[in-house]
Amino acid sequence: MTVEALPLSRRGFVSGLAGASMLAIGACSGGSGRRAPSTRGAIRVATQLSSTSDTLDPAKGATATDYTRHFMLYNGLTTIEDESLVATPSLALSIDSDDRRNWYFDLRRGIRFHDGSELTSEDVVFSLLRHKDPATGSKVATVAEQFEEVTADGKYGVRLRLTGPNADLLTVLSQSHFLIVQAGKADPDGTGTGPFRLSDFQPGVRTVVLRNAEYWIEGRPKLERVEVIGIPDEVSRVNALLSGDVHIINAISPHSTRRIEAEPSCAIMVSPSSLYSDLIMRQDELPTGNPHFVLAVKNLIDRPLINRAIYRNMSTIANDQPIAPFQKYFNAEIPQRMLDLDKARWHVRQGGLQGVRLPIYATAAANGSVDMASIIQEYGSQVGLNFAVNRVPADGYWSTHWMKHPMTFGDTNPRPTADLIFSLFYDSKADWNESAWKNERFDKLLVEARGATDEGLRAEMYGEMQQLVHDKCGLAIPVFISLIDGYDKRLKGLRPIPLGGLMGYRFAEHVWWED
Amino acid sequence: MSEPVSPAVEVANLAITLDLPDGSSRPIVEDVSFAIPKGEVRALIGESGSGKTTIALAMMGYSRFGGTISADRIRVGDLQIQSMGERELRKVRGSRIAYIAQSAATAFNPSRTIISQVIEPLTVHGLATGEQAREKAIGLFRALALPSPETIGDRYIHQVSGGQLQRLMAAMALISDPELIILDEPTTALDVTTQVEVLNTFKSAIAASGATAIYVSHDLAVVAQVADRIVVLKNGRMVEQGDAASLLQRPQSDYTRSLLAAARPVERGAAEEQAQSVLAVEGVHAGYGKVRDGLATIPVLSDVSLRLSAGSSLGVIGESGSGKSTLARVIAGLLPASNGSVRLNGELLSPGIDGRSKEQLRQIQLVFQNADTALNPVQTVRDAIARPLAFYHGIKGAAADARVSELLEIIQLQPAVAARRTAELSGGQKQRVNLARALAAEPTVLLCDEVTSALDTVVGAAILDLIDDLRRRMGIATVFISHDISTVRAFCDEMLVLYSGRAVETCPKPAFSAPLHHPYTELLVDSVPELDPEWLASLGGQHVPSLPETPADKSLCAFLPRCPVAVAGTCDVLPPPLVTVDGQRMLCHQRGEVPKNEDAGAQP
Amino acid sequence: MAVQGENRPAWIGLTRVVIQRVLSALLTLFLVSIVIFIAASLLPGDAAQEVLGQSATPQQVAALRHEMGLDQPAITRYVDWLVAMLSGDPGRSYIADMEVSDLIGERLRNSLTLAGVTALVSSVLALTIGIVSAINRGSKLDRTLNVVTLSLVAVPEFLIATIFVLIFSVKLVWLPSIAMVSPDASWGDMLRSMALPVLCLTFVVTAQMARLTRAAVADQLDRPYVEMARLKGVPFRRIILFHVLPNAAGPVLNAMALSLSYLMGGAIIIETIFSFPGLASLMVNAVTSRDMPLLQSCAMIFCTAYLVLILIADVVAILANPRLRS
Amino acid sequence: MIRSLASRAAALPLSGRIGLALVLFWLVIAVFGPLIAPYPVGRFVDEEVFSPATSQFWLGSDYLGRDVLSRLIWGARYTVLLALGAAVLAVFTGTSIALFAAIRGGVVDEVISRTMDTLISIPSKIFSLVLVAAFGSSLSLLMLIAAFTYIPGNYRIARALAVNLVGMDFVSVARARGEGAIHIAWREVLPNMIHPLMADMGLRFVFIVLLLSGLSFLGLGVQPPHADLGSLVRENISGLPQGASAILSPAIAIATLTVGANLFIDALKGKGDS
Repeated sequence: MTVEALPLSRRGFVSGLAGASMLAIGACSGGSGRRAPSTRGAIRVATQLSSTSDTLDPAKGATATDYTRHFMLYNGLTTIEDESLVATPSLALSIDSDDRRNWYFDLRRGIRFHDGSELTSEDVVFSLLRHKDPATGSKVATVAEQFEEVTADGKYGVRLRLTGPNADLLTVLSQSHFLIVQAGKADPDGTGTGPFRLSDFQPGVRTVVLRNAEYWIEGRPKLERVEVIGIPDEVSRVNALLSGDVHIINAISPHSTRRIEAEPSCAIMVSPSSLYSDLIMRQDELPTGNPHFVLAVKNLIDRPLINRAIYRNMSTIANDQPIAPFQKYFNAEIPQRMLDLDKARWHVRQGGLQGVRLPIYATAAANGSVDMASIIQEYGSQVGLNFAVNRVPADGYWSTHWMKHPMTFGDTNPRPTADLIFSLFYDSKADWNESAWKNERFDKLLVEARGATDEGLRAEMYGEMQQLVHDKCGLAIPVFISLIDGYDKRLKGLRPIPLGGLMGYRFAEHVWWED
Repeated sequence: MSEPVSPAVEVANLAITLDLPDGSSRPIVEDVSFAIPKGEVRALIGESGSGKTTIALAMMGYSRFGGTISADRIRVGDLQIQSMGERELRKVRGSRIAYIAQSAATAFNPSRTIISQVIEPLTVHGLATGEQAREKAIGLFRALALPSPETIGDRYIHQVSGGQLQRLMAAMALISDPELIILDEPTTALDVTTQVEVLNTFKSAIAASGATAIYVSHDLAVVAQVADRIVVLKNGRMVEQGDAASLLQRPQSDYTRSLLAAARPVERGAAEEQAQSVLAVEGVHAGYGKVRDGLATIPVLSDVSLRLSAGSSLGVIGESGSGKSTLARVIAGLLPASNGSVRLNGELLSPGIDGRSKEQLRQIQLVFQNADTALNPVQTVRDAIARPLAFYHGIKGAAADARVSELLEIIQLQPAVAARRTAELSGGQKQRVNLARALAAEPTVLLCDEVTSALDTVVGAAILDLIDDLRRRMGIATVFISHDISTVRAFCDEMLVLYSGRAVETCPKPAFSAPLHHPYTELLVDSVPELDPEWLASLGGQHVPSLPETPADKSLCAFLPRCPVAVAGTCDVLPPPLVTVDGQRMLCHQRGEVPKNEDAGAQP
Repeated sequence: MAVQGENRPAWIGLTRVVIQRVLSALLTLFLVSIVIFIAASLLPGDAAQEVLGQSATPQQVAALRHEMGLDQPAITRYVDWLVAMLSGDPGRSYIADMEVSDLIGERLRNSLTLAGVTALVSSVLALTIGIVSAINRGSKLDRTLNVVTLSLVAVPEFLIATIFVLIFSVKLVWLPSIAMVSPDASWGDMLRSMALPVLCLTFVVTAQMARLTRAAVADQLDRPYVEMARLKGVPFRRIILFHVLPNAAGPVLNAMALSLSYLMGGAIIIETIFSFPGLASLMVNAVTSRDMPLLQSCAMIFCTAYLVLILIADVVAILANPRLRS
Repeated sequence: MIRSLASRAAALPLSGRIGLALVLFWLVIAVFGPLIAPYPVGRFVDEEVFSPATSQFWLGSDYLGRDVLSRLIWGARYTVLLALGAAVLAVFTGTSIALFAAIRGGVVDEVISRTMDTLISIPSKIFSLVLVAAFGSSLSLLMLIAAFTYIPGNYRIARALAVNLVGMDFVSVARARGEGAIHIAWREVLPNMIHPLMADMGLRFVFIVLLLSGLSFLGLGVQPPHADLGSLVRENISGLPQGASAILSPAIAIATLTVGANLFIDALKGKGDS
C-alpha cells in the first residue's frame, strides 16, 4: 500500500459522509458586525478547559485546548483534513507498507522548524519513541507499545516496525499526540513545523501564536494571530462570544444554541461525533453482574427524552453500542432499543431485583452524566429500582470512581476507527474494559477483523460485534453527543470534522477572516 | 434678696415630654418656672429621674432621646430659646451658653488632643483664629491652676487626671465668655479630696467670668458651697426653691428634709464586743501581672492586715485606686493574694477560689459596688436569689420560692418582684436584690464594696440602714468599703484607711474622735463637704504639701508628696514606722508618742 | 495620671507590636501549611493520576509518581517542602512543570490589582452608606439601606455577575465580558477589562462593610463626647469627620480588613465567570490537580494577605487611638 | 405559650413582623412543601424548557423541562434545613469553644484562638471545596462542612463577646460563689450574648446559603435530582437572558428567605437593646 500526499487544495465541506441532515450549521441572516478584532486576522478562541496542566508537549495533550494549541504549532506524519476521516500524508511525502506491520515513511524535504533547523528522520524517530518512555508521561503510551522498532533510514527516511499488523496506523498517527517535535527536546517548547509560531504561553491563562510566514504549505495559514484562552464556565463563554470578546468557542451547551442563533452576527456549528457518555454496570459485581439487571436498565432509558431534554435534539440516539450511524461499519440491522418499562419490570422480577438500592456515580467530567443519572433514577423508581445519584467532583473522578463502583459513568472520546474503539474499551483484556464483560466470541472476532483484508467480511464481523455489545455488554450508551461550536460569522472556512469540535481542533490552519 | 428687674435667665412653664415608641408620650418635666439674675449661680437639685439635667439642657434648646420641649418662655439674655431653630441654636451653643458635663472622661474625645477640643467653641463659631484661641485657652489653664498650662493641652485624656480633666472642661466652657454656664454634676465622679480643689476653682472661675450659672447636682452639701439659690426638683416638678442658707436651715417640704437627713448619717452604737475573730487578714500583698517573690508586677496591695470579730463591722476607706476593692476581692478569693494569709474562723483559706471549700465560700459573701453589673441582666430576681439557695443549701422548688419571698421581705421588696428581670429594676431595688442574694448564702462575713456609691443619697442611706440593721440582727461580721468617711464613721466599729495599697491607719471606734490621725485620714475628714455654705471658704489652703520636691522611692511614705506635715530629713529619708496610740495604728513619722507638729490641721 | 511613656516615640511601641504580630503570623502560616497538607492528603487521587487522567495505566502512574517524588512518604514530602520554603523556594509545580513562583507571578499581580481597585471603590461606598445610615438611624432611609444591603449580601455572586455581563457586555456592549488582562495592556485597557469584576465584587463586599461601618459609627454617636460636641455648637459634618471617624476607625478598619481579605481568595466565582487569571482560580486548579507545592503557595499567599490586612487594620487603629499608641 | 409568642410577635416593629412572616412561610414550605408539590422533583413533565408560567406549571419549567414549582419547594426544604442546620451547628460549636476559651483564658485561649485564626485565614469557599472533594457531599456531610467552615468566624465574634462578659461583676459573683465553668458559661454568660449571636447566626445563614450555591457553581453541593435554592439558580442560569421563571423564582426565594430571617433577627435585637 502506498499513500501519496494529495495536492494541497481546500476541500468543499457541504457534501460528505456526515450528511446534510446532521450538519446543522446555525446561521442567521443579516446583522452588522459587533466589535472588530483589533488587528486584521487576529482572533481569540475560547475553549472550555484551561488549567496549569496546559502543556506544549503533544504527548501530554489532554484537552481540546491542548489539541488546538498543538495543531497550531506542530505537524504530524499524517493528517485528517475533512469529514471523510481518511488520513493523508502530511510531513511524510509518501508512506509504504506491504504487510501493514513494516512501514516506511519518506519525509518531505526542506521543511523547517520555527527556529530554522530542518526536519529530519531523527526528529521523527525521537518523536515516536518518546511515547514509550514512562518519563514522558504520554497519553498514548499504550498505543505506542505497538511500535516495536523505529529507525532512521538516511536523513529523510523512517522505518517503523509494529508488533502486529495495523491497517489503521495512518489514522492513529494523525492524532495530536503523535505530532512531530524536535529531536532531543524532552520537554517540547512549542518549536514545531506548524502554521503558527508561539508568542506567549501561560498555563491556565493564554496561548498566543503568530503566523508562521515560512510555513511549508503555500497560502496557509490565513490568520495573523490566534489567542487561545480558557473560559471554563459555559454561560460566560457564550456571553464572551455574544459580546464580541472572543470569535470562536467550543463546547456549547445545547441549551445555549438559541441564544447564539438569536444574535445575527454569530452562528453555531454542530459536529456530530461518536463521543458518548456511558453508564457502566460492572459485570464482576452484584447486582450489576446480573444479566437481568443490565437489560432492565437498558430498557428504562428514555433516549428521546435524553436527546430532547439534555441535548435539545442535537445528539444522535445510540443503541448501546459504540459505533455511530454515520461511522463506517455501523450495523443498522440491530433494532433500536427504546424505553420499555414493562420489559424493564419483567427483567427486575426475573432477576429478583425488586427494591435494589444502588448509587450511580455521575460527574461533570462525563458529559451530561449527572442529568442522565437523574433521568435513569426517575424511571428506575417506577420499576422498583432505587437508584441514588451520587454526583462527585470531576477532579479525582477517573482515578477514584470510574469503574470502581457497580454503577459509574464513563466518557469515551471519538476514535477514528472501529478497531480502536473495540480494542481499547471492549476487548476482555483491555485496561479500559469498563464493565469487565467477557465474551470469547467478541474477542475472537476483534483479532480476526484486524487482519481481514476483505472489506465485506470485515463489515460483517464488526456488525456482529456491535450486536454482541448491544445484547450482552454491561454498558448502556444512550446517545452520541454532538459537539457544538459557536463562532463569529466573519470567520470563514469552518466545517465540521466529526473527530472533535473546532474542526477536529485543526481550524486555525484553515479558516480566514472577512470583515 | 430681691430679684432684679430683668433677670439674665428666665424660664416659664417649661414642660418636656418624651415620645414613646407606641405613639403615646410621657411627660418627664412639667410646670417648671424660674428666673436667675445676672451673675448668680442657681442650683437644680434632685435625685435621678427628677429631671434636673433635662431642664438644664433645655436652656440650650437640647433634649436627649428626642424629647419635645415646650415652654412659654426660655430666655437667656436676649435669646428666645424656645422659638429658635436647630441652625440658630447651633450658633448659640458653645458661644453664649456653655455646658460642663458630669464626666469629663467621657465627654472629651479620646482620640484628639485636649486643646483642640477646648478651643473648638471659639473656632467653630468663628470667634477667634486657632492661634488666638490657643493663647486664650492657655491663659485659662493658668487661671484654673492647671499644671504646666503651656503643654497640658497637647495631651490626650488618658494622660490627665480626673480632677484636671474636669478643670479642662471648665476651660472649654469658659473660653467663649458665655452668658450662661450649665454645670451638670461636675464633681460627682471625683474623689472627695479632688472635689474640694475643683469646687474651689469652679467657684472662683465663675465669679471671675461674671457669667450666670446653673449648677445641677444631687449633693446638697456640694451645692451649698457654690449656689446662691437652690431649686429642689422631684419627678420633673419643682418642690421648693429658696436661697441656699435658708433652704438648708429651714427646709419647707418633707422631700427636702429627707434629702437633708440622708446627707447626714446618724452614728450608730458599737456592736457587742466579741473577742472571737472570724476573719483575719495577715500581711497580704496582691496585684496583677506575674508574681515574683510574693510580689506582683503591678502591685495593688502591700502588707495589709486586718481582723474582724464576729458580728462587728469594719470600714475600709480610701480614694479610688487605693486598693480597697482589691482587698475585698482578695478576701473573697477572686484575686489570689501573692503573699500573706487570709483566715476564716482561724482556718487558713487557700488564696484562690479553686482551693476553697463550698462551705468556706458560702461563709464569705461579696456584695458588689455596682448592682447594674453585679446582677445578670437576663435573670429574674428569683433566679438570682434562688441560685445560692440551691447551690449552698440544696433548697429547690417550692421551698426555694418560699425562701426567696422571705428574703425579699427582709430586704423590703414586694414578693411580686421575684418574677421580674433584674434589668427592669431601679438602682435601689437592684442593690437590695444584690444584697438578698448574698444573704441567701447565710454568710458569716459580708463584704460590702461601695454598695451605695451608684445610688441616690436617700436610696443609698436606706440601703445602709438596712444592711446595718440586718448585720446586727443576724450577727454577720461586715466589711464596709467606702470612699465616704462619714458613712464609715457612722456605721463601723473600726476603720481601716488605705492609701496607695497600704493600710496607713487602723482606728477602733472609740478613737474616731481622737486628736490625731494619719495626715491622710485628716485630709479625708476635712474634705467631706458640710451642709454649711461657708464651709468651703473656711477651709482655706491648709492642705498644702510641706515638701516641694519628694524623692521617688517605694519604701518611703506614699502620701509624702501630698503630706502637709512631712518633715525633711525624716519623711523623705526613712520608711514610715508603725506607731500605736490608744488602739490606733498609723504608718507615720509624725504621729509618734510625741507629736512634733502642734497645729496639724483642723481636728475632727 | 500623666504617663511616663509620654515622651517615648510612638513608633517604638508600634514596632514591638508589629514584630510580635509578624512572629505570630509566621506561626499561623506554619499551622496553615499543616492544615492544607492534611486536608489535601485526604483528597482522593494524586497529581500523577490527575495528570494521566482517564487513560492512566498503573505502570504509567507509578512511573510518573516516581518522577514527581510522590513515592516518598507524605511526611518527607512535607518536610522537604517546608525546608525549601524556609529558604525562599516555593518549589516546582507537579503539573505545569514550572517554578511555582513563575506560575504565581502574574496572577498575584492581577489578584492584587483586582482586590486593590475593588477595595478602593467598595470602602468609599461602604463608608458613605454606613455613615449615612448611622446618622439617620431609624429613619426610612436607614431602613431602606438596611434592606438593600441585606438583599445584596444574600444574592449569589454568580447571579449578579451574569446579570451584569448580560447588561453591560451582551446588551450594551460597553464592557468586555471577560477580564483577560494581558501584560502589555495599557492602564486604561486594564481598568476597562476589570470594570465588571470590580463592580461585582464591590456588590459582594460593600454591603457587609457598610453594615459594620454603620454599627461602629452608630456606637460612637451614642458617646457623650458627641453630645458634648453638639452642645459646643460644632457643625454636624465636623462632628462626623473630626470626632466620630477617628474613634470609629478601629472597628471599621477591622471589618474592612475582614471583608477585603475575602477579595483575594473569595473571588473564585468572579474569577471563573470573567476568566480572570487570578490566584483563587489557580488555587482551585491546584486542588483539582492535587498540585501540592502550588496549593501550599497559594494558601500561604491568601493567609499572608489576611494577616497583613488585619495587621494594617490594627496598626492604623493604634495610630488613630492615642491611648493604644503609647 | 403560643399566645405569649403571638403577642411577642405583634409587639415587633413592622419590619420584624414582615421578616417573621417570611421566615414562617419558608419554614412551612420546608416542612410541608413535599405534600403540596405538584410533581415529583425529578420528573420530566414539559416538552419545552424554560417555558413561562402556565396553569399546568405555575412557575414554568426548568432547563430540562421539569416543574419549577415542585423543584422550588424541594429546594427550599434543602436550603432551609441544610443552611439552618449548618448555621445552628456552626454557632453552637463556635460559641461553645469561644465560651470555653474565654472562661479558661490563658494558654488554652491562646492556643484555640491561634488555631481559629489559622482556619479563618484560609479562603472559606476553597476550604469547603477541598472538604467536599475529600469527604463527599451527602446531606449530613454538607451540613457538617458548611458548619465547620463558619465555626471560626462565629468563634471570633462569640469570643469577643464572651471575654467582655467574663469580666463582668456578675460572673465574678458566680465565681466567688464557687460555680463551675459550665454553670458560668451556660447560665451567666451565654444568655447575655444571645442577641448578637442570633444576629451572627442570621448572617452565617445567609453565608451558608451562598456557600452552598457557590459549591454548586463549582459542581459540588446537594445531590441531584435534588437541588438547594442556590443550585436551582445556578443550573438554570442559561435561562437568565430570557428572564425565565426557572431562574427568577429561586433567586427571589433566596432573597426573601435571607432578608426575612435577618429582618426578624434585627428586630429582636432592637427590642432587646431598649
